[in-house]
This record gives sequence, structure tokens and C-alpha cells, in this order.
Amino acid sequence: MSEIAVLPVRVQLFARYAELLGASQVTVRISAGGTVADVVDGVRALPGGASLPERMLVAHGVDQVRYDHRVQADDEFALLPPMSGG
Amino acid sequence: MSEIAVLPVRVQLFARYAELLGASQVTVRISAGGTVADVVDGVRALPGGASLPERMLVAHGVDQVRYDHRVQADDEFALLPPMSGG
Amino acid sequence: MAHLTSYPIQLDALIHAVLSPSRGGVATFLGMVRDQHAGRSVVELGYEAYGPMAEAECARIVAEAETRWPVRVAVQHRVGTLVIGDTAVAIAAAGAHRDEAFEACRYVIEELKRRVPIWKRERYSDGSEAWVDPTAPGGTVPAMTRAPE
Amino acid sequence: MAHLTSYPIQLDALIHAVLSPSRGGVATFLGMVRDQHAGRSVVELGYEAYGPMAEAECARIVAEAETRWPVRVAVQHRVGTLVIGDTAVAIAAAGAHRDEAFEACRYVIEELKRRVPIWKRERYSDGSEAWVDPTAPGGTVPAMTRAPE
Repeated sequence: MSEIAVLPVRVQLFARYAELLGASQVTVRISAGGTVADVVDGVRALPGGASLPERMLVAHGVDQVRYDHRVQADDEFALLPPMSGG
Repeated sequence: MSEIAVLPVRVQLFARYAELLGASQVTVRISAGGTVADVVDGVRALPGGASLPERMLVAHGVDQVRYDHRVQADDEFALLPPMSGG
Repeated sequence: MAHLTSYPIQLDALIHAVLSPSRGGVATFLGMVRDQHAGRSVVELGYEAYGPMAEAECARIVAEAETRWPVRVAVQHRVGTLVIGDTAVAIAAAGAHRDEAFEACRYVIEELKRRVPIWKRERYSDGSEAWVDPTAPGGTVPAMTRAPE
Repeated sequence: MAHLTSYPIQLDALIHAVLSPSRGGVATFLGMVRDQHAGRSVVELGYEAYGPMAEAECARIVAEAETRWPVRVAVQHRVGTLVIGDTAVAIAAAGAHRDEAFEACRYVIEELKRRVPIWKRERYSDGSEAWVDPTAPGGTVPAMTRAPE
């Protein structure tokens, strides 16, 4: 049985992004060794994902994270629309 | 009976000024045609008045007034220590 | 005190959380739901948050303010459905003097609006809805209208 | 609402006096009695005012703020004897947006302290008393201690 070098990555969606994807959480599969940019591409490839903006804020846990962050097993991400609290 | 060209002028005192004079209101007599400066001099001539500062804020009714304001009959004044509200 | 709440915000509770006998200046800010936005008549708002991150980010902002100025700060943001006049956000900052209280209070609301993952959806008098988005032209992006409940 | 009061100040009442559905930003300031001043331990304060002029001057300051910014402003100052933690002064300023609310609130407290004829007398833990005087070296001038009542 060969090892499959693919990570399932859970991504939370909020507000308008959740509305566009019709889901508040999705799971995308990226190659082991991939980065946040690959996660974002994975979400954008889902139905409705093409309407997401080119650049989005991404959180890793409770912290913002850069697109070049290398994804580890069990990492959880969130795509954040522009904040509009207050 | 000759006319006496003297105006009695009522002056309110507050806070430390009232404490120095031992009164919250005094009446001084100034010559008709006199100014606020004469009123202040009159107060300063009263017992305890020598301890008042050289220059003081003076109110005419509910407005600050200048020392060269000419006093009219029935004018009422107040000597205001430096404000310390808030 | 949690920074996010589904219940009406009590400003008094925030003020009491920051008071002490040595603090003589308390500055507060209340953000209330307005009846209009960008020229449209608003009837209702919904606030949605990424809860764990919003809590963490509020805590970071409070810690920054308390490091930068000699103050104690409290902040709460409401989530869920709000109507006109409801308090969406409240901040209280107390210091020995008013300068630091005002500056810290102002800092917290500016950083909160910029950094805390909370999103506002407006419903207008014509029945349409939009997401508020400070980066969008006009400040909003049309939302899919929810089916009537 | 009178600007001077002998009773505890209710911030909520000031806020409600300035609210409206079109005003989304409310900035408030509370000046509380501190337990120390200029390094001395304060136990009690007395505020004395030239009432008619203090009312008139507060009204002028409110009118100035409401002319300069698109806001509604309310302000109250306590007179009489206060203890640590009592609210001496409260201000609420409401506008459509927070900028004008903060600026108007700040304006009112600065002008009030400078122009409204109110005087503060402090009693310290050693029994001595002083008049607060921002123009005096050290910020106070010794007062004649009142005879015990």
C-alpha cells in the first residue's frame, strides 16, 4: 500500500464567503508540502469559489497567516472577508 | 441736599476668595463713572482683601468682564478664583 | 468578561470592570445601530463573528492598549440580530487622567474595526440585504436575500 | 437637564438625552473622584459653583460643540461633597460617526475645566484641606480647615 502524499485541510468560511460557497466549512486536499496559497486555490476550485476575491485574509487558528505558510497535518484555516465589525 | 456720586456695588465671592474675606458677598462703594478695576480695588481694601491675587477673573452677571468695563447702577459682579471643576 | 456577547451590552458593567480608586478618567465609546448607511434605510443588522479569533484579537488589542497607556480597558461586541438603537460595540478605558483614557479608547475602536473578524450584514427597508465591506465601492456588497422565515 | 446637580450623576440619562436613530457613535467621559492628587491621599472633595454662570457657561460650551460638529451633547457636573469613586462630571456626545463624537466630547471636558466656574476643595487623610488651583505651584493652595461638625 503506497503512501498518498495528500493532506486533507479543513477551512472555515464566514459571512459573504460562506454565502458564495454555500457552506461554512469545506475540506480541500492539497499535496503534502503545500502552502496556504494551495489551500486558497483549492477553495477557489470548489463550486462558487471562482467568485472569491483574488487575495483574501487567511487565519491559521486564531492568527492571520501568510500565503507562503507551509501547511502541516491537522492545520485548520479560515478565510476572512474584510472586517466590518464596530 | 447734594447728590452723592457714589455707587454701591454688590460683589459675590467664591471658594478661596470667600474664605479669605470671610464672606460670600460684600458691597463696595465706588465713584460714579468708575470701572471694574475700582470694584476690585474696593474689595482688596476690605479686611482679608490684601491676600487676593493681583489679577482676578471677574464676572458681570454670568459673563466674564474686563477691568475697564464701566460700572452701571445695579451691576452685580463676582470674583472667580482659577476654575478647578471637572 | 467575554468580548463577544449575544445579549444586550451593559455599559455600566464595562465601566465597573475598569474602575479603581486611583483612576479618575473614564472614556467610553458606544457604537449603536443607525437607521441608515451609505444613503440606504437600514431596518436590521446581523453580526457574525469567527468567535475564537475575535476573542483572541480583542484580548490582544486590550493588552496592547494597556501596555501603551497606563489604563484598564474593557470591550464587548454584540453578535446576532440587532435593530436600530441597539448597542453593537462598547468600550471603556480608565486611567488616572483623561488623556490616556481618551487615547486608549480611541485606539481600541480603531483596531477593533480593522482587525477583529466580525462581519455586518444589513437589511434595508426595500427588503434587500448587503454585506458591509469597507474595501468595496460604496461600502457594501449585495447579499443573497434570505427566504422569509 | 440642569448642568449642575447635587445628586449622583446617571450616565445613562445623559446618553439617552443625546441618542437618536441617525446617531451611531456615542463618546462619553466620566471624571471620577480619585484617591490621590499631587502625591497626597484624598479622602473627600467639595465642589462649589457660581451656579447661574456655571449653567450659562455649560450651555455655551454645549452650543459651541453642537455648532462645530454634527453632534448632540449632554454634560452634568456634581456639586457638594463627594467621596472616592463618585462621578464628578459626565459628558455624552453622539454623532452619526465616531470622529465627531470623540472630538466633541474631548472639547467639552477641556472647555469645562477651563471656563466653568466650579471649584474643588480637597480633604486629605491627615485632616488638612486645600483648594485645587491649576495656576498655583503644586496645583493646590492650603485652605483653612473647617471646624469639625
